[in-house]
Amino acid sequence: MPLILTDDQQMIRDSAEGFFKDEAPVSQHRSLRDSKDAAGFSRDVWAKMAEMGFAGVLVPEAHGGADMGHVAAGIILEAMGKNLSAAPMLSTAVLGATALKQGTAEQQAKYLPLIAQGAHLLALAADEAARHKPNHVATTAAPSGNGFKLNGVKGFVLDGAAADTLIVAARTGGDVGDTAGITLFLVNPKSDGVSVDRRSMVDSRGAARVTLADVQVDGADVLGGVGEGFAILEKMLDAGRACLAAEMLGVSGTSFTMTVDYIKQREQFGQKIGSFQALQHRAAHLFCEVELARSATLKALQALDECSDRTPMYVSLAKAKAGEVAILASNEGVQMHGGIGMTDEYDIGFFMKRARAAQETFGDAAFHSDRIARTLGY
Amino acid sequence: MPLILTDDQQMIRDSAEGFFKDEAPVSQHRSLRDSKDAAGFSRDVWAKMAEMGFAGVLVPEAHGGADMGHVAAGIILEAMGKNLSAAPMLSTAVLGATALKQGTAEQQAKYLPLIAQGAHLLALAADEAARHKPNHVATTAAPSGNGFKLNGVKGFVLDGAAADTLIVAARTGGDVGDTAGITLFLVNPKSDGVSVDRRSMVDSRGAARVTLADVQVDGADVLGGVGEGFAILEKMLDAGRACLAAEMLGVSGTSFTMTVDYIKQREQFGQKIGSFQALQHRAAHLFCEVELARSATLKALQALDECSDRTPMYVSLAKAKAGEVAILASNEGVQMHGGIGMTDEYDIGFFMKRARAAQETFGDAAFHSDRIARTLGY
Amino acid sequence: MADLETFRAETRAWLEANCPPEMREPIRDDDDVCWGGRGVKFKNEAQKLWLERMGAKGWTVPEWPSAYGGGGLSREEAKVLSEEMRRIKARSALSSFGIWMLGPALLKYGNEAQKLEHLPKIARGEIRWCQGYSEPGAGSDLASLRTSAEDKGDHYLVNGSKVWTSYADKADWIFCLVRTDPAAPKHLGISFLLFDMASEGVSTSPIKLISGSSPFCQTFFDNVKVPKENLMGVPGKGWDIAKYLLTHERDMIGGSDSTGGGQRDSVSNIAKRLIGLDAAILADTALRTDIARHEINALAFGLTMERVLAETKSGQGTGALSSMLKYYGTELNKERMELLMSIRGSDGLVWEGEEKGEGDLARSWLRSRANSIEGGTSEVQLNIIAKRVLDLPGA
Amino acid sequence: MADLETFRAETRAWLEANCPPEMREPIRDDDDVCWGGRGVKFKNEAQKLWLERMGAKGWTVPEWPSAYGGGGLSREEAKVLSEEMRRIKARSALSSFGIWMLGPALLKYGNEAQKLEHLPKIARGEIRWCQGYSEPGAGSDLASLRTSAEDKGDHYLVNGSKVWTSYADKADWIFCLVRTDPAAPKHLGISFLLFDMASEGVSTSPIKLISGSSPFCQTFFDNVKVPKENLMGVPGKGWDIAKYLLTHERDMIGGSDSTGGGQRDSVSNIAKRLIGLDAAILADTALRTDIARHEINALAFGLTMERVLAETKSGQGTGALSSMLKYYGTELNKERMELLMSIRGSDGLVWEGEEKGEGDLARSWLRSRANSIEGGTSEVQLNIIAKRVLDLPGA
Repeated sequence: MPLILTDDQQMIRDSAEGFFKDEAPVSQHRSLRDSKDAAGFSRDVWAKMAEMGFAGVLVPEAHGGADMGHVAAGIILEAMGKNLSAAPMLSTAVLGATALKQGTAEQQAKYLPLIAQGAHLLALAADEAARHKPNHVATTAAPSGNGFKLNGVKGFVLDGAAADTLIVAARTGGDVGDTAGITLFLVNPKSDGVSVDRRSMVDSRGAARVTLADVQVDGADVLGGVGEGFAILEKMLDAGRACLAAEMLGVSGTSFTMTVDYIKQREQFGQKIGSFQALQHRAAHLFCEVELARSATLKALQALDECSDRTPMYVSLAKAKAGEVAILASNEGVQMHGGIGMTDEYDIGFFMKRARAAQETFGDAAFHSDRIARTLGY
Repeated sequence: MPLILTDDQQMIRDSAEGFFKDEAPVSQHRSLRDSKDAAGFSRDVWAKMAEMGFAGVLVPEAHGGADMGHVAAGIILEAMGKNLSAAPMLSTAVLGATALKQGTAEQQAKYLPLIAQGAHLLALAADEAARHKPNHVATTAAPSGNGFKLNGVKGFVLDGAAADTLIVAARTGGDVGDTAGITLFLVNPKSDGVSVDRRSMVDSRGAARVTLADVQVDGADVLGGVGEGFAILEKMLDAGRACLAAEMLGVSGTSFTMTVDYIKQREQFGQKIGSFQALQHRAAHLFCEVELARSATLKALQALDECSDRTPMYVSLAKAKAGEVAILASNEGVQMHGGIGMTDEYDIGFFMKRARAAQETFGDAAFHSDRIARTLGY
Repeated sequence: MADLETFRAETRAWLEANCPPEMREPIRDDDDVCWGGRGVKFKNEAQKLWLERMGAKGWTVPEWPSAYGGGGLSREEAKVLSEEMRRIKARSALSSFGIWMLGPALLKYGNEAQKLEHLPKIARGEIRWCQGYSEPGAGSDLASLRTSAEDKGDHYLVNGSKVWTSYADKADWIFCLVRTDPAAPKHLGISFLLFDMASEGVSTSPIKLISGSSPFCQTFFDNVKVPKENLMGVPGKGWDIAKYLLTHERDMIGGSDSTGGGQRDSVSNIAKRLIGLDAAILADTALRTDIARHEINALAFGLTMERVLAETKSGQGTGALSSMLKYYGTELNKERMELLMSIRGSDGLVWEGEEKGEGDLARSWLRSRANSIEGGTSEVQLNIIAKRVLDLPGA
Repeated sequence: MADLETFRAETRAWLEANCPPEMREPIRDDDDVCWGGRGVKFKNEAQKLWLERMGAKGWTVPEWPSAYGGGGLSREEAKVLSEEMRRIKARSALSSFGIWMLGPALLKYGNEAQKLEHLPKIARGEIRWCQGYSEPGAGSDLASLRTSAEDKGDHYLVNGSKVWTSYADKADWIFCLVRTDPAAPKHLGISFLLFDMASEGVSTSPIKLISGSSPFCQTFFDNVKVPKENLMGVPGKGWDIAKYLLTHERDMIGGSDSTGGGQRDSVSNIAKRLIGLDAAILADTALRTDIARHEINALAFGLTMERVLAETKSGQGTGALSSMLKYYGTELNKERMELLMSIRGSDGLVWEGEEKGEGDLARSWLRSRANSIEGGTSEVQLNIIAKRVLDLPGA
């Protein structure tokens, strides 16, 4: 597959960019932040995203989805990153749909159409360590009745407060750190013993701490095989990481554009600061870095669509590169804006906050460079 | 001790800088290179250095030395670095004297006065791996007669071809990688079974591969305790590393000065290239880096003089920082000189070559940052 | 030297007798720091007593002449006082821009009447000062300021506004750069004016930062009448005073405030605690490498501060190094905060929470991004090094 | 498409019949590469035969018109030829600046007589060309060139010198930028001249680099008479041709020559072999981190080359990206060489030795430092990106 968007994908890009610019621009992010919105996103926008087919981007047509693939999902996330649009796209449309496609026929029939309609939200409750480490699962699932009893704490559950169903990784065997013995469960957050505490995060997105105390789940709520959840979890995470890379690419893109526009008009010492060579070289270097992040991200999304063997490596490449570039782009953005870049009144700071949060989500550049090195055998 | 040169040390600096500028300037390095000099240095200059007290800088006065300490040794090496002066200063005056000061009274009386007189050259034959790893000693010393029989290969022996005595690290016990069981031997390179092959190096300095095939040494030629050589070896290496940091500081200093001078006079597009802000910022940043390397180096040399417990950490700090800065300074030097910086006719390339060789000697920045991290417990 | 030992003994005895025990506790909260001023709210009686006693001796400003409310101590005596205070862990009795910034400038540029009027009140913490330098839109190009002070015979009429005025909403007086001669070239025509923030026509409004609320304000001047004797130094030569003070500020930001000292826990210690070791090395090799590289630079930078100080003391100073310390120190501090954010992972992203300290890291990280902007941007420091230290030609 | 399959079958058959087995071996030494020219020394009969056969068919320059000695193939046919050659691992029959640089410029800017005169000789490898652009002291400011071509009625009289002329000592002809109008502004008044290196008054002297001997020369012109019909394009408009060719050169340096392709062993594979693993990870964590960071950038850069190519083909190209590829590619290659030097440790420092290949690494490392200087420095590329891609204002 040539490393380029198809005509269809270019159309999706154009419509996604138009949609988020109109329906969920940065000003909406600001008002969600200021109102301390409990969900962290607008349900109205999410309903429109479902109408556009975005919620069902990875749901098969048979289940009412648009089935546009990962490149399309990434295009949507990039447009969201450009506008800092908040929506349960990652948690539900990417992670949720990827998970449920591995479910039983019953599970698929129950959940996938709802996902595509934007009528049901999911959240992945996997991470326990503050630094992402997907095999670090201490939450236990002990046999109980015709199912299991769950106990544990999940510290960082994206969109956890708004979710209708939690996808919980718990241990039915093995020790903390093992990949074998991890099982995924579909848990209703309203069940006895589940408490979901909204956490206020730097990027004002929805996240929660989920505590599971003797939560009884049915055998039918196991997703995939018992003890075999890690493979599904990795699949979910890789889809999520590639889409996060795309979102960070959007964050980089707007940070960069805002900054270049700013230094073109801002004057100091009687000159446009964009005429100072040191800033020009830094901007030009940043331009190159954003281009590299773009290539790596597109490759990862294509690899997911092609079910390539090298998907994990390309996904880590994209997450590592796009993450570093988003941090660089937003940092350079604030620095080149000078004092006003530090004020809450100005938008550039939001991009820095989102870049950092996205960097820490599902593994930062250190995690992914380690994963790449291991993949390449060193 | 305040982190500053004493009045005496400032005088040593002034006289060393004058001496090497006059007696061993870069042009001498060039002619030694062009003549493919076997020793890689001028014996005439070395004799004068002995007269100046430089050869005996670390030799006690009782043995005819100047006993000026490590800060002074570093000052001399920095002046050598500035002029790319080649002399067996590091191998004999620093490593050799440090080693022999740990010797028996007989060994001290035999060697130390000769070192101070510039009449006897030593070389450390320790490294076996291409990447410095002092505990990686596979050369064996098996009991034989009233002494030992040595077998092994030392790949990178500085000033090995000119040495009158080799200080050989060999294993009398333990396994490769152990620190215990390493013993140091004073070996006459003319002994049966020793072959010394001069190697042509990128910086045109003297280095040799030393092969030991059933070399018989006397018990009296053991330096320090049998199996306890590693502590002396570390002492030698730390003195050597700090002095190499000082030499690299000199390399950085001249690279930087040459480059700043060059961009002040060179014109392009109708302007001095030193007026381009991107180059100004890089030069200003480099200035700061050189200052940091200077502070770290002085601290390491003082720590050696004070026999501080934290000497290894400060030495590694100096070697790591001064090494990185020398690479940066010489690279920036070549880049800012442009095409002529790439020509053999121009001197800046020599500094780049020496910076790289000094970086690889006795542990590069990766080695020393690892050592610092271990010292700090992580 | 005997005198100095006598002084030490007396000082020790005085401190023992006069420093309240509460003032020997470490500073824990913002309100443990006393800034004085007309509207001062002491946290407790001890804080008030401590300020009064130290102010009465002039030991809030030990080296200022006693005629101006200072302690009249020699440099050596002041050092002894500082050592003795450190010995009993005595807090500073007064924090004040008047002490740190205006005072030294007043001593150098002020006339006798101004010194007698202002310095004692600064020393006793009676008047709290703020600094009016930056203006909206000026940024690094400070000298392009537009706040005007029109000569009206017996007074100046001040119009304009200032930005980034720390604690303007709490200050009693302001020292302020104004343009008294609009016709003069940019750097000339600037004067240094002192006036009461209670004057009619002065108003302030707080600035919210990306890290949350801040001490910074925007300050507005609408036909503020300032007596002409409030001009400090020579009219039109205010830029010289500004430059003198900027160097002070740079030293503070680069050297101490933002990079802190040895008392802070090291990045590697925090990483060890939070990430743990694996076979004796940090259980994340990429972070380990980045942390080691950072700590190498932080150690070398700390040693450089030590060396520059020692060189300055001994007169060997290479000069003009405050730009280096400001540039490198603030860049290092930003890097430190980035590393801490990486180490803390998702926990570092918390903005608000029930437990004390939650959100602190994220806010400190965001706040640190201003280090390389305030007090002269990193770019300006590099320009200064290039021009003044390296003597590179102008563009 | 049926035609293309016929062409493929015919091509395959012809290659099988005509490509000598020796020419299907990998290139091992410099003299395995054939540069043609009057003074050509073929390594063996096979090399000579291969050039003659390919030259006769015009397949050394498959897409050039057959009237000028080319193959006259369509783009698709040329692609088939290249695929079929790769299939049997056939070597390129001819390496030539005439093919890569002058040819395209001649086709675009030359007149009919010039095309008929020069292109067939390039195609058959009869004339070897060199490029006379840079001058001593000009550096990045190429347009400041001073070599003059004075109009003497029927000829130009050329005086001056060129530097960095690759293989000038082996070339038969030179294409050369000269100043024909000394009064015109800098970028005007430059013309593009072709002349014989055997002309009276031409001499060359080799340039030794820090990495050792090099193909570069300095070239001197002392009253060289050049017929006026040897001027290519419009007098005074030579700079347009130069810019056109520089973009070509930039693509070559950034894209392929210096960063190489997939056939090179990766840095991490070399590190694994030389340093080894410890508990499944490279036994040097700091190097491991740096290598991983480099490989991430190298992979992302490779993908970017792939994407830019795909975009250009499909007409989606964002344009003007050759500066990016030049800049990033050469910086990456320098970093690669630095890492390899670290990995090799003291063995990498060897300059000369008895064994074949000793000294190669050190020389390649040193040679790589020129990548970011030649063909437009990194600084110039960043300037170009800032101006042409980002549209930032001039200073």
